[in-house]
Amino acid sequence: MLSHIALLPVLLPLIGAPACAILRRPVFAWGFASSVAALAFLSAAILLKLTFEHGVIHYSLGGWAAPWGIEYRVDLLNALVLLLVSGIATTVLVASRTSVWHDIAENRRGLFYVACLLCLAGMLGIAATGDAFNLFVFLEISSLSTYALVACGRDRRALLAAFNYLVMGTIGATFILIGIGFVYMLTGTLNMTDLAQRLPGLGESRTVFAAYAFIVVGVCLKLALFPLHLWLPGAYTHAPAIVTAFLAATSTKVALYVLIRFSFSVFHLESSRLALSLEAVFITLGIVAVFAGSLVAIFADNLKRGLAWSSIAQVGYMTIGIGIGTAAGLQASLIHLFNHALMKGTLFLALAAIAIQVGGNEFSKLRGIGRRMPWSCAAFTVAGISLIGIPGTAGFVSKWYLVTAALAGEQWFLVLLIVAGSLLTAVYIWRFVEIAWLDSAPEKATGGDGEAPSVLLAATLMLALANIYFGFDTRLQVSASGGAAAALLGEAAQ
Amino acid sequence: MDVLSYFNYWAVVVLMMLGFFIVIARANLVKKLIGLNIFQTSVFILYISAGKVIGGSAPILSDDVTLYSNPLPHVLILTAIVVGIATTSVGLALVIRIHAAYGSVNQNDILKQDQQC
Amino acid sequence: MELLVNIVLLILLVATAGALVVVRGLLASTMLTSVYGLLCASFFVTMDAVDVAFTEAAVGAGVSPLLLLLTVAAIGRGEPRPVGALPVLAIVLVPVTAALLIIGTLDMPPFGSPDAPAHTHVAPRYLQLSGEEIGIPNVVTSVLASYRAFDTLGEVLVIFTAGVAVLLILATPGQRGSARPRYVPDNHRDPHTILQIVSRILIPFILLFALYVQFHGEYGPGGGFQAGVIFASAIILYGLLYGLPTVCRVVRPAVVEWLSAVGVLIFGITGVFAMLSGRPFLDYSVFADDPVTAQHIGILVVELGVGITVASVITVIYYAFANQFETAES
Amino acid sequence: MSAILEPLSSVCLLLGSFLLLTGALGFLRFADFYARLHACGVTETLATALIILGLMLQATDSALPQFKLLLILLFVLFSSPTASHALAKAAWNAGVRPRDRRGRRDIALPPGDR
Repeated sequence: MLSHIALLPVLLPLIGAPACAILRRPVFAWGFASSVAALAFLSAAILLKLTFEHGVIHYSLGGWAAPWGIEYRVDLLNALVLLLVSGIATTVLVASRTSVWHDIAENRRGLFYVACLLCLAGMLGIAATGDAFNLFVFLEISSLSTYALVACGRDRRALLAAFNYLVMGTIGATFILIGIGFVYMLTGTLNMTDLAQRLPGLGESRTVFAAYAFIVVGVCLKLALFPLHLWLPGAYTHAPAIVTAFLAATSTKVALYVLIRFSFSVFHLESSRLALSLEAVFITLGIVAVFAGSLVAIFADNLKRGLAWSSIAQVGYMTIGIGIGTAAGLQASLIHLFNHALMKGTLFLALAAIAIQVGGNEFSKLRGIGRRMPWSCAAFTVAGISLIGIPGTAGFVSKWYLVTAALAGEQWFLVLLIVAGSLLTAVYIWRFVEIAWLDSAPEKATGGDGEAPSVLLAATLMLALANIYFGFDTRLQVSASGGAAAALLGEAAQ
Repeated sequence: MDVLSYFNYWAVVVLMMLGFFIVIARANLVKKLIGLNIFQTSVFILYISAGKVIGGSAPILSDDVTLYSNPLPHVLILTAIVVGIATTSVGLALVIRIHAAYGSVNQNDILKQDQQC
Repeated sequence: MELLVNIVLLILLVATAGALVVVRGLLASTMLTSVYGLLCASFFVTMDAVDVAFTEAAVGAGVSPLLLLLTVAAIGRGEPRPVGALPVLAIVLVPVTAALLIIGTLDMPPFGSPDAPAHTHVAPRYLQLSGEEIGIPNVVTSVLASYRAFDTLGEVLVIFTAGVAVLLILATPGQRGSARPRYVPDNHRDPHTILQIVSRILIPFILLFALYVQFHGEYGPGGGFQAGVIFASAIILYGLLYGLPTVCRVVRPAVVEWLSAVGVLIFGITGVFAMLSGRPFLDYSVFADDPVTAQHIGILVVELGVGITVASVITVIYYAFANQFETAES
Repeated sequence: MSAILEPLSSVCLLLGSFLLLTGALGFLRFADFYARLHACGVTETLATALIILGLMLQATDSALPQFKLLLILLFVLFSSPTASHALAKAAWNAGVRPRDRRGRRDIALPPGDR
């Protein structure tokens, strides 16, 4: 089975989803989906180990050699994203039971898990494939299931949020399709490696420029990079708590992976004449995203909405890393991709636990919640500290590498702005800390009290601990992202 | 002849923009989906035009044909059409639920209702 | 001459799209969408894309207007409204995108040139070798079901996802996703006698045609997807004329839901078979000693999976939508 | 053989196209829904039949295309009048009543119907 390891993380949820649809009882669906995700995680871990040892792993689907058939081409970057997505999915799905039973009507729970598995299969498929069109197909699998998952929210506003997401997501996907069509017309191939070899031969073609522009705009819609972020706050706020935890930790990360893959592996961003202006665009939009996102997050009266805007800000940090344009910048971006998934996973899982107990995430309902749910709130606080970037947490590692990369690129103002952004983060995290821990609880406690259900709590605490662990032991994300960044820029330099 | 050789592509651009305009400018959610449909279909036309070889025939092997059009874009667009109908059906399902929840399918009305509460 | 037809069809398409911008009523828009789909299909025929044309005719002129109609039936036609504020966003964004697209077309290979890179790099192998490697005349089917079979698995998964998503969104509380059949046409006041008789004559032939398309896909245009849509259309026709309870008694919703998953599993397990013998996923060579026969078997099974999933998902979606229609009425 | 069939086929095709054109003209010019439906519904069936006949006369060298065209013809003969019938019925049920050019009622209506 080891020869199929490159395919297994995708194949398991892909076959698992229809199999899950046949199971009739929701509890079985939950158990089945969790175990499928866990197996995918396991195979992704083995895959990462193998890519560390042997470098790139190729897998020709259907036995047809690329570029005629579809090829999976897994290097460190793919393996890291696969590991991250499947790991978060496993944690969230295992933890999901109480929250899903709380949020979703009984007759929908089984289908809910089928949709989760489909979404997972889609995202893993995007992260593993080496074929541009195959990427589009799996993008649509993950998007369609995401729309349905978002629409499952209890509030009717979830429906409109899902619809807006559907419209913008489809425009984004169609833009990507246009871009792929343009490069196909110019090169005759869809295989990414083959494209990378044939595109430089075309010189300064205006069609290549347009193709790249369409793909970047399309991916940035999915990534929710600043002016294209409009779908995100609504979707994250009104989706069921578990769905938000899952999406916030994975979907933007996969979109960022696609952006990096197309920019550096396919289009050779840094060796082209456009590089300078595009890098400026990424940095500018990143900075605007950081400040706009953080400021809105500070004034939000719903904590979940605040964190959604915070996600927009954090995406800004990642694009700044890309914009710096050096291997160090790219590495910082990838490290933040990894760490941010841990932070937002923890934060939104903690919110899911709180939502079960008090029935919402408005600040007005959270007064004194720290006394009633000490462990969940502690996990939230730890992840919040990590989000700010205080030493001893994973977030510090991200910020450290980002600042170092900015310094190495002699972009002093960036350092200043990154630190200022962290201060803004501190403000909205402090708002929670103040209300949750320092305010006294209201006289009449709303909803039930006591701690979150044990499985959910355990998963949240585990992710919170991961935030601390990866703040000290940085080997995994640093070596994988370092290798990936070097490979990305090395490929382009050839 | 030069204009003719780009006629298809420019027709695609016009179609795409009409679809895009409907998506952005119309407040009715069903209209938005129809616009999205045109927008996607125009991309299909782009791909299929790119696959045409003048003088070629349909890519079904036969002894008395020597020149075929390119089958690869056809395969890709078959998949893309399925994606399009899948998106439309999910979107329409959402519209029905939105209508049940708000009593309207006009974006402006719905936003107004949300602000009130 | 071919070029002239091409130009006329494109102009008609642009005119239809323009009409869609102007027209406000939802029913008229639905009809125009159907016209647009049919024109598109005709255009694909002139571009030699017969398989795509077949699919677009079934989907663009058939299924998607049908779903639109069911939606309009559920939500009402909507009165025409006066034009609101000037859509500033649209007026800014649309020209920018158009300009980018026009820039993109400038360095493109001219339309129809046989020397374009797309016709000289990957595609020639399909045209030259698929006769020996796969042994079936329809190259589109060869690429679809063998060379790029994984994309097709993705496509089947997309349609399966659509079914799951629609059920998840429209499921009414108190039942497990299945349609609760309620819609009955008002037969006492206004019997659909003529329509019912004609449909009773036609439905067996529609089903027969679906089977023909399913198994003839290797030789001519057609295949699992198109066959699935045609098969579903027979069920839908029956449902429209005899009412949801009757059609649900003939084709049970639970069974259809189950079948939609089974189709995907047939496709997936076909691929896993190869893995068990140490070959890559979806490598059909394990099915027989002779590679061409093996490809034949593989393609047949895979297309069957596609057909089952497509037919059942479209039926599932129809049930879910038609059920909403009645919920809105009552 | 083909000396007779060729012109015959052309005549069929031309006549069919002409009928379609008159149908379209009637559809655009006639006064009310029913007259318009009548114009295209009636002409379409015959026009399609003529065009298919013309095409069948073109492909005399093999039987398969002719057989397929025959099936299409049969299908059209079934479906086209049925579609016209369904449209007229739906219109009547929706309350559309025949009018003349000046918008006056054209026929006597059943009692109780406005």
